[in-house]
Amino acid sequence: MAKLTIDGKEIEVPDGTRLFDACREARGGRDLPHFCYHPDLSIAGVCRLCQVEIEGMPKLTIACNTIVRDGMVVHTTSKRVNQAVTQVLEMHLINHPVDCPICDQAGECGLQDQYMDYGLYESEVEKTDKVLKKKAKVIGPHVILDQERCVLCARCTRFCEEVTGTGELGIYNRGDRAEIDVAPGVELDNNYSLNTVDICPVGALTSRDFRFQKRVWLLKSTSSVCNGCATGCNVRVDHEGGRIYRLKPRRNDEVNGPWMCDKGRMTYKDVHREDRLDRVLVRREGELQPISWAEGRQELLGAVKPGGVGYVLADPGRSLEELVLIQRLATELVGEEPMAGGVSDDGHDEGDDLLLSADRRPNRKALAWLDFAEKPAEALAGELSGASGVLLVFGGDPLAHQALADAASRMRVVYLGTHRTATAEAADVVVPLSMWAEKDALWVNKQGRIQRGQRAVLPPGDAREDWRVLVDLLQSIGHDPEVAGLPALRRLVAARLELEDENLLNRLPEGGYAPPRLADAPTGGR
Amino acid sequence: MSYKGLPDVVTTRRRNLLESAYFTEIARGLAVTGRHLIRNLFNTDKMPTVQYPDQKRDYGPRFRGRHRLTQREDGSPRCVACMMCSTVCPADCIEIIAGEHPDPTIEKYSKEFNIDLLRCVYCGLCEEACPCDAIRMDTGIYEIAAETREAFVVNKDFLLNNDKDGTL
Amino acid sequence: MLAIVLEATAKIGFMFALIMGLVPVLIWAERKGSAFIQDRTGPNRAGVLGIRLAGLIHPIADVIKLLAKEDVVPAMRHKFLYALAPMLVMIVAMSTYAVIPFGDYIMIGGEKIELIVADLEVGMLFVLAIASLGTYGVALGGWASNSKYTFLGSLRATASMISYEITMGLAIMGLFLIFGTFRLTDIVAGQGDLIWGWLPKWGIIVQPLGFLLFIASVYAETNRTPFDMSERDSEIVAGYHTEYSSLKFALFFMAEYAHMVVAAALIAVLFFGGYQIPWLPRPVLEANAGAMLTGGLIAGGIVLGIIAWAFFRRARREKGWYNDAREREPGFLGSVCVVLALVNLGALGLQPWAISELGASLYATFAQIGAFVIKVAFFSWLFIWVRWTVPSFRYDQVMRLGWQIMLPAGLVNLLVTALWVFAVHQP
Amino acid sequence: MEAFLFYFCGAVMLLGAIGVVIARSAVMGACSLILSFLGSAGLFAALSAPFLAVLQVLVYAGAIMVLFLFVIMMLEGPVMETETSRPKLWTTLMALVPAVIILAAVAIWLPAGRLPGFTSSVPEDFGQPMPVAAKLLGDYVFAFEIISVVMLVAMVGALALARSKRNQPWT
Repeated sequence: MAKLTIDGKEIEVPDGTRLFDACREARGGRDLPHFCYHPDLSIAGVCRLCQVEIEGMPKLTIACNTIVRDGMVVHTTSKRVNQAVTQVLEMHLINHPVDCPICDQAGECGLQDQYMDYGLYESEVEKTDKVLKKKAKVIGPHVILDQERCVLCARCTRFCEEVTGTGELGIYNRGDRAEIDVAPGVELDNNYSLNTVDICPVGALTSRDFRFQKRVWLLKSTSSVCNGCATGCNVRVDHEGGRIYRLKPRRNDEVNGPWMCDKGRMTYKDVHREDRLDRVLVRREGELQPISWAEGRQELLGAVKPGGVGYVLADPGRSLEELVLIQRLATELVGEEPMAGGVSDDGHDEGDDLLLSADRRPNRKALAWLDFAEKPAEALAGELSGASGVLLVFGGDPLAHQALADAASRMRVVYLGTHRTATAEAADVVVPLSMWAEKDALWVNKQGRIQRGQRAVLPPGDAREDWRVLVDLLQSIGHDPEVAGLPALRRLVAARLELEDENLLNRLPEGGYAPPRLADAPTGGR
Repeated sequence: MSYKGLPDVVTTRRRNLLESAYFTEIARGLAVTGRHLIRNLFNTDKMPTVQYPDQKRDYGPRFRGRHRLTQREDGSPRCVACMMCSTVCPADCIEIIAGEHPDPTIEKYSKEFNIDLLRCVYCGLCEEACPCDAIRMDTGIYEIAAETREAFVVNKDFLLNNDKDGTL
Repeated sequence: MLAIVLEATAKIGFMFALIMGLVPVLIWAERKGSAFIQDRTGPNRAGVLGIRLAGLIHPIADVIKLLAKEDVVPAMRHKFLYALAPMLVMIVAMSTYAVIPFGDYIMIGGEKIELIVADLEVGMLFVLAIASLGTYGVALGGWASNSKYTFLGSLRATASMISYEITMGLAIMGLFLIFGTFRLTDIVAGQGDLIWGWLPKWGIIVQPLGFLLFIASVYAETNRTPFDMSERDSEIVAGYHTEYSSLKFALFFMAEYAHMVVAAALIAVLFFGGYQIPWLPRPVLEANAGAMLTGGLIAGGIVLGIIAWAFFRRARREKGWYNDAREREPGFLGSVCVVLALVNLGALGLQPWAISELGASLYATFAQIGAFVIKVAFFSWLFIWVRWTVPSFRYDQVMRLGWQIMLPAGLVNLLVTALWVFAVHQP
Repeated sequence: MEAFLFYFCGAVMLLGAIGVVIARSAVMGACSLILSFLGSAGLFAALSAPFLAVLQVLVYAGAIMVLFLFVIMMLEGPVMETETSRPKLWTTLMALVPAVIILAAVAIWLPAGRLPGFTSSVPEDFGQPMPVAAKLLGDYVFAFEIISVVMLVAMVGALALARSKRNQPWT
């Protein structure tokens, strides 16, 4: 342990701590001004903003590249430091364009923040004297580059070197001609390219997808969990006026660190896709006709009755609570056998060894915990051909498999889903469900970690919280689970998973919780 | 603390018998109102009332009237869709949809720029917030009329080509 | 029989015309008067071919509007009472006039016709009885609308009417003692006398306290400011007639002004000598009819001429203000005044100074009717004047004033008057 | 004329009386009672007693019933015709039987030939202010004053009863 004094405050930190982190601790969580320092990247020390005054040293030192020493006396806000930071900042700003009104970074820009803290001087550089560089250069499928705005902190190049190992970006030229760019013929097209946008402290790298869509200060953030694959990256849903504009990673060192893949970032588009179901549809004269919720509910309750239902099919894309309720409903309706947790052939794609998992369903682990077996399409087709009555499908798109569609063609299909899939087209009653960003739900990632996603936006049209629909169904067949709200529901789930504390799921820690008892349960699917 | 030498506690005088009998006081009140009546009866022209549609008051150059969008020298709108005005607007009456301009030197521009004149409170904060001097309220138009609520939502074309007429 | 019917019809017609003619004028006076009192211009827009008569066209426009408007009724009303209430109010307002003498008598074909619809022996009591029924229109209307505002309004109206009816009765009781009758014609006739040869024996002279109590309680009975708590806009929207619209509302609205007219007539009749012109009793009028008529015609002509001149001056000044038909108005009105002045002066050619005896009698009658109308108009205006001068009382202040001050004062007044009458008339 | 007035006012009175009994809402009942009072006032007027007629309207219809209505409206509030149960047969009978008996008694004991086309035989000064005053303040002054005192006592008592329930100080 090292004892040191920062700004007159004595703190004790472990040996080997960076002075930058020690300063943050001493300053009550407030970072030193910085551009290049990033805890998950190597130290570059190029921005020279985090300079501090250490007593006994003749010159100012950058805190990010200094390891604490016992007895250090550090000043971070002395006049000398402030003057130095201001001058360095002025250097950074010499060629920086006054683009803030049209810059997407405005509002979450390091340069703006630093300027408000240390700048506020009258610029001595004429606008016409600034070195002009390339603006709005498309360098990849997701990223657009503005070289003028770059402060050459080299975060992005380090990211491409150290995290993805692809090394597309580099710094070319020298002096005030130096600029970030890709080599000729190279594109920044790895699956993690948008992370460079996240870590870029200024508006040099911006997202093509989010470009000009919304000013960031208008966005509201909700923490949630990415549903793109079984990894379950922690995300921040940025939304406004009932519309999601982007997903950003939320740091969780147990799961995704500070990163997130580009594929996962684009999953929000499914929420606002054109073919979202928002009304109850009923097949009349061969066509799916929209009807009111009240009528649709009667239709649904009328179809789902013990004896009337021949088979129940769930999907690992549903939340943990829903799977628990679906399983319970299926047991009451059809007994133990004629049900499946999903089609085990679905939801697999290529993964990589960083974050993207080959298993593209967010909740397959939960199926395994619940002994809610998935079955291959052929086996299911065989079982379905033996069943009769109503085929109840919760989510997914099982009837995209021709064999299953053929087998189900004799049955009355009741589909509760989110999009107009092949299953919806084949169904007789279609009930809209809400998607992950539209509900408060629990997800079990491939590590067996239960994570909570909160509701960011409202579901479209008549769609509503899915567990309420399921509870309604259970009540209508006379098996009231007696859950009036989310806390009771979470207690029900905890009881089903035989967790030690029934309220554990109501007090889930920020980073989620992996129940040790269930850690060794086999992963579902292949 | 006393304000400008005024006493903190205002003491009220008890009414004397004549005053609390009301009738003399009412008569005095009648005299006051009657004086106004007679004076105005014989000086109808000196009344401060402005006969509005026939006469109009002159407003100062800083009067905030209906908005307009200014243009660059080449006639293109100055607005760069930075949303400062819509952010600062207390009535939330400005809706801007930004887009990529075909001209690379302009980069960002407002594809749509709608102002709901019914919601606008004419506070002028949008003028102050605008970094490009793109929105101004110097048209001096304050008579704004339309047949439907929808017509009060004016678009970019309207705001750029502001004629001096209140009808929408 | 036919003569009786004709006579009654004519009298009723006159009274009806007087009231219904005064109502729009009062509405106009209320608006224009309040505007001038508050340094505003008031209504001046509605006009027919540019003739606006300083806003007098507005009541006509209002009537057309109210007639043409949709009658919006609350769904949960008491259907029968809701429809009955405005009628009741109007009936009460109109029937009080039956016992008010508007003139002395008129000689037609040797017949002496009393100028009163029904000369009841208990005339004043009849007025009180009918006025007390007026409460029902207000109370039931407010209750039947099934709205909290109207209900509060009707409760307040009922309370104030109960409270002030007693004071009103007590206030005029002294008058009855002095004149020894309930009959309004006798009271008016009695006020033609002079005390000590120079002071008119008007009600206000012999009963000053009674007059103050009466005028205050009459204001309360008619729900006018400062006693307008049953329709106070700032507290209970419009009080008992909040839920009324169209013609039903018009009935309430007109009844308020009709009430005002009857109250003004009562004040005139009871305390200001009714049709009596002070110091000019009927014989004097008849004897000097010729001279007075001639003087009146000449004076009228001169006054009309001055008014015409004022109009023409205004027409010159207003030129180019509006650029439409309104600019022709002062000129037109000036021309009308000129014509009237010429008619006045031309009537001198009929030798009014040599008027016949019958003509003198008729002249006296019409002069007295004119005096009555002028008095009624003045006290109607006083209602308006007071409304725009005095702020309203609070509900509890109204109740306290009624029960704790005015009622005892009325009792004392009655006692003193009774003692005085006893002392004077006891042999 | 006289007979017409009598029958008309009688009909109005009866109509009002029936209304009082059968009205669903108390307010309508009170209104019917007022109608009945107006009918009786008309009867007085037909008997050349305008003073009594006016007093009838002034005191009963104008003052007392306004108070009644005031209280009813306060208690009932602004509510509309509430559903009430239909009267049972035996309650109807209990009302009808005495009514029929009384009617029959009147019909039997009423001297035949008196009613239609009757002639008035009231004294000339019936119901005039003077004789009424003479009776009230002369012959029966003691009873009149005693009744006033009794009513005053009743009023104070009612006030006291109403107050004591709320446990509020006198104001």
